[in-house]
Amino acid sequence: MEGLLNLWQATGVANLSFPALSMIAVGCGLLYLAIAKKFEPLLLVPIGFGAILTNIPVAALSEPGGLLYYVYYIGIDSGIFPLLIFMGVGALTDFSALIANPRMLLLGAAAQFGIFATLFGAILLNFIPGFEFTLQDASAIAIIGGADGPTAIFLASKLSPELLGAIAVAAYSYMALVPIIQPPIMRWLTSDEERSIAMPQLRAVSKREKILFPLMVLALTLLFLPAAAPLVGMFCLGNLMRESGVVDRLSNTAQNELINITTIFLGLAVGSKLAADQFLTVETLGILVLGALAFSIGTASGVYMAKIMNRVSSNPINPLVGAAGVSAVPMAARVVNKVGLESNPHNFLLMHAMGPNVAGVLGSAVAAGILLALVN
Amino acid sequence: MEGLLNLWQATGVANLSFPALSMIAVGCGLLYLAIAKKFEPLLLVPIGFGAILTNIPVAALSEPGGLLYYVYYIGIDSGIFPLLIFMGVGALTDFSALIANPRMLLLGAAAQFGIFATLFGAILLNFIPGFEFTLQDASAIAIIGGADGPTAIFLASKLSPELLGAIAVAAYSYMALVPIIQPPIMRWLTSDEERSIAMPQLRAVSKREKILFPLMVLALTLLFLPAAAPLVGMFCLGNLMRESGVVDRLSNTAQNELINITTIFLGLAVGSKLAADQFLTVETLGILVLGALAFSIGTASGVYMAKIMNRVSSNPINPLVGAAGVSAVPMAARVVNKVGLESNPHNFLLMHAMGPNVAGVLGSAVAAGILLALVN
Amino acid sequence: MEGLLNLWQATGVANLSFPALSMIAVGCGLLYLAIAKKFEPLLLVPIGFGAILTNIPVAALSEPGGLLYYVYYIGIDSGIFPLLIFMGVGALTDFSALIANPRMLLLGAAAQFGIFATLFGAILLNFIPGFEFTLQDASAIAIIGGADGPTAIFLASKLSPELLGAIAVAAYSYMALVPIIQPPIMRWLTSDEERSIAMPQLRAVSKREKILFPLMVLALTLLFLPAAAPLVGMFCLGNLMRESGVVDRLSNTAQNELINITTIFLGLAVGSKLAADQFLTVETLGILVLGALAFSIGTASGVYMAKIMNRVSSNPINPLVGAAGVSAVPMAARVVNKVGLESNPHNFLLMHAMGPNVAGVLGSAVAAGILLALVN
Amino acid sequence: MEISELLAQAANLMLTGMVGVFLFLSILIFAVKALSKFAATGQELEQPNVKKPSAKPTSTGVPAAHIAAISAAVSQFRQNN
Amino acid sequence: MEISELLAQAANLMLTGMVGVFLFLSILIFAVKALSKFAATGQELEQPNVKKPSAKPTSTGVPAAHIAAISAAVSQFRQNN
Amino acid sequence: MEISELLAQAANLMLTGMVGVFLFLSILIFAVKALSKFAATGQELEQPNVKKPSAKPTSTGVPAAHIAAISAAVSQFRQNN
Ligand code: NA
Ligand code: NA
Ligand code: NA
Repeated sequence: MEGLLNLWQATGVANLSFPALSMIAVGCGLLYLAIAKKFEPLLLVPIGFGAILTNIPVAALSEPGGLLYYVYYIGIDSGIFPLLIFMGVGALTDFSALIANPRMLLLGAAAQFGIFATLFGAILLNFIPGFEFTLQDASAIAIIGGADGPTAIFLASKLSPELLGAIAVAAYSYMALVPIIQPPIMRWLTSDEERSIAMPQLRAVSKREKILFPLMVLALTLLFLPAAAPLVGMFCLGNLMRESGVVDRLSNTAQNELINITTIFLGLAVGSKLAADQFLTVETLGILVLGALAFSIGTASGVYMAKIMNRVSSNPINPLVGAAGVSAVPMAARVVNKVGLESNPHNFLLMHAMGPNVAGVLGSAVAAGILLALVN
Repeated sequence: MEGLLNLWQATGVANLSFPALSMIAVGCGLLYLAIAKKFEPLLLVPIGFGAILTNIPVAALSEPGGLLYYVYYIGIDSGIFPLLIFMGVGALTDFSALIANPRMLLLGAAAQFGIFATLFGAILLNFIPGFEFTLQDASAIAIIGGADGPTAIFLASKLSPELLGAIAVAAYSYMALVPIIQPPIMRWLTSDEERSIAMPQLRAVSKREKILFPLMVLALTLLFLPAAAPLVGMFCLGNLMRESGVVDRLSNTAQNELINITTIFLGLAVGSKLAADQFLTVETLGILVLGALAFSIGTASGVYMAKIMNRVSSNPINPLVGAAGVSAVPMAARVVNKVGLESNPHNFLLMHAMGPNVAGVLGSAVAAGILLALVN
Repeated sequence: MEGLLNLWQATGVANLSFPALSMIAVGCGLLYLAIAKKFEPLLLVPIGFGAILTNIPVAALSEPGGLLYYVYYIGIDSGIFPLLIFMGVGALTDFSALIANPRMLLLGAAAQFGIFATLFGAILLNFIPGFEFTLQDASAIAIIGGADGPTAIFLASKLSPELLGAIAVAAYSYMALVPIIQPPIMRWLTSDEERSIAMPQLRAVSKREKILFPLMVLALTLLFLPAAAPLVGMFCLGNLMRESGVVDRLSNTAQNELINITTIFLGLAVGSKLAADQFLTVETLGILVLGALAFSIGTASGVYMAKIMNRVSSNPINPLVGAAGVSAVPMAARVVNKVGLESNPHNFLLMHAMGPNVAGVLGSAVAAGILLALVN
Repeated sequence: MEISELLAQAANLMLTGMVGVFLFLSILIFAVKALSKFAATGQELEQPNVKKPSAKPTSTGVPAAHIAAISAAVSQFRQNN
Repeated sequence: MEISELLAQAANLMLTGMVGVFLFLSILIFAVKALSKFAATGQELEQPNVKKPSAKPTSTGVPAAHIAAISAAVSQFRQNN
Repeated sequence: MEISELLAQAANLMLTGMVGVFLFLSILIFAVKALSKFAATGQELEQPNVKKPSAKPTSTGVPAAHIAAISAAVSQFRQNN
């Protein structure tokens, strides 16, 4: 009997708290979105599961000696996992569309206004009692507007690790919601005529250009923004392995097994930061609101920039492609294509949107570097 | 000449001890069983090789700074490797047969009597001079009866790390010997008539059931046995990745590259615990005897439980399938099928035995959780 | 304005030093050789990129907390990465040609004279002011003559970590230059008649021999040179996994994903040792000269040994195959084949050269073991 | 500690453990049955034994020989039933 | 720290950040254009949208459905242009 | 330490090392020969140069070009002998 009593006292029922239960519900919600709604499942399945695991009472999976503790400290605290993901993403990215039309980089730059405006907004929130965001916190939150998971996780782990869970969840959730968030903004800011603009076909790009492109990006980073070197460097390494054509076995491994293994652990580690005491706070609410704001402003800035460029440029630019500047590769480019087809069923914008789309990845890595250089 | 003398003094011949040589012979024996007899080669090849490496004099591979030392402390002492294996096994497991016929869980429960009876037996051995097993030791030894390698390694690393080598070797050896150990017990406890019983075809199982099953197992673990959460949780994560259908690239990596890499290192690390001074003891002899006992009792309890269920149930149950409750997936289920065919050449029991077989995996994880909760 | 000033002060332009810039140029040079000239790209791409990354000012990627720092300390300082590469190479190596004609081992032994002569040469260099090589340094430099990347990295990390970058770069560069370095030496030391010698076809080798071969090599290492056990042991484990035929999934993973992942990180970590203050020294110049010397002496010794054997043996031996004894698998064997075809267009030496080629791998691992035993 | 005391603890553990295992897995039986009722509200059904096609069908962690044996058994099973 | 002071810093950061991002990416535009001129000195050209055949075409990190959608769009694009 | 002393040590190391390497590999020659005799007691023979079929034949750690070259050489070798 004593044994059964001891066993009872070791059960979860006897140790469950309401906050932990709420966070387990949040984890289940993420799993639901991932599995039933197919929202960024590659990340939300491990994050949601990690959220459940970390909130299981008694098991202490996120405390020293627990699996999630090790995974977090080895992979996130050190910055290693987001950098490996970035290397894999680099190996998966084709910059042809951007090299063929480099002006698209301006759209990737404009969309980063979502980040910096949100940074200001996060500090504004401090006027509301209960919010006390530092500049570090505000920067880490604002990077959600970069629409780039690994960049957000890397920056948050450096600037504001206690907000990492909420920031990562917001980033991936809004990336999944791109098809819902962006179209109304895009339609609101553009006329049907603008949305129908056809763009000239892209020129062919040589192998040499594709090999030298990542090296040039690295050179500029080295010269002008070395704080972005870890992120941009690993991204460029992945892309160079892809384009060089001489290390295909390394490139394939970076695109497949290595990124898969890292994704599982990264997701679990991010989920482990969804502990009740860290997530069930008024800050999380603020982060969710600010994240949505960041995405919206970024989309709008991209579209506006494209409208301006269309006016001053001789080559027509469909303003919709500006929305792809937030990155969220390749979802945002697909959304552009879809909204464009509504106005002109013969106008396929997908490849034209890939340029600003990958420019947005560089843009937010650059923005992260600036924040690291100035705020850290 | 002085150089050659120094070189001679650094040779193994000049430093070999008889115990180390015996353990190298044990390692060669494991390699022989693995390669020539195909006994669980995936584990016994790296374990056997690790046993040889760790006993090479002078090289000090298992001492601080040596490769096997790092592998053991990073992977086993932390519990990470068995948990990753369990995730992979979860991603490889199909629970359809169990969901279609959940009563089979009772067989998986009954077979765990092998564990708890052996625990008692290990303490009984203390009456023999030379044995001084603590409750921790006894629990770690008893888990061999769970017929589940990663569970045994995980529990032993927590409760009784100095016995880990012998326990892991016993567990994998007896799992390989299932086709030899189980059939006589199964035939002895059943009549030819019982062994000929045909079971009704299993119903179809929906995708939704298969997705929700791992989540439900996790929920029960959370509520009633959080000490089992690391093992059961990683198992359920693997199974959810498999069944959700939205993260196939993660599931494939967990089933293949990740489990392969982990298996190589896990095996080497287990082998590194086969050092002469730890293995060549009277305790090892006791562990080997108790392990065989545990397997036999588990098999018998499963069969008995199935006989009882057959009597009280309206649906016929072939008592042989109870033997599969010890897990040892999928070997035990195949043995059931083979023994069944001897009595009734038209009665294919394989799928019916898969239910208790995977139930046995859950059962021994639950038993491990109970031991962790009460003995640790 | 203040912000932009701060940002300027954080740029690379404001922090660049000439030495760092030179090392970045070295990194670009390695990338050029790898991509445009296809010189050992699997290693030189990550090494070259790592060299650039480590010399980026401000970013501090190789200082505590930086990615390259972690990768170096986890993988190279511990010796783990070269050992994993060696396991993979073992799983990729077919010893049939050597088992069929074991006398070829003498060629693999003779070619190691490149190592030991260079060791003497490195100490001789101390007469030139500016050089102060210890015996440890000299041994680590000399191992370049082994023409085996992981062996060189493993030994250098143990004996002379501050020279590791230059040693690894020299080793891989000269391995890539084998088709340029070796042929003149081979032609100079042999007559056209000797180069035309045809060798008898190799006998068939049984599966049992191939399985027992790695175990026998391990046994001899255990008995006579346990200091070589880490290197030889992991090599033999890989080869045993390959030949045993019972763990193909482990063997495939060791040959593919595991070696690829390790190669990326090993390369980056080696590159991280190409920091300006460590590489731009007169020692590096010495290392490059000694490395070329080591390769040349190794080639010559192999050829001479083959000439001697041809004279005393009843079976004809083409002296060219001696050059393959330096290892550099499979490049050196291909060079032998090519030079042989020039003298006798019907004489294919490739398979005959594979014997000394893989013997050279064993030979340099044995030499490394001797140096570890006597110099460490 | 006295062996007799250890034995008492081991006996207690044996009892508690078996009760715990049976309790846990019995609750799971009811949970699975409830799940099946819940899921029965109209979903596409799959055959329980049909393995879903996998990207790498040859490497499923269990020895290939076992898989071959299982497949053979399943196909025979279908022919005979 | 006073919120007003923080706000000033945030505004400054906003300005500096956007200027920095635009500067960096504008330099990149010129660099890419220079690169293209340099590379135009006779090299085999590839179609920008043609994916190079990969050893494992099905696992490219983006969901397969996306790839299918993109491929469909590309082929339609070609037919319509 | 004096250079001359270091030189003496290096010379000693050179001698010891070469003797050690030759001893080790010579013993291995005898061991392999013994092994071959032992193994000759009736086993299925394989051609020494026939690579066993691998699950992933294209990724064997050596550049594909090398493999192609080796394969070509081997097939030529067979035709010519
Ligand atoms: Na972005
Ligand atoms: Na079990
Ligand atoms: Na060598």
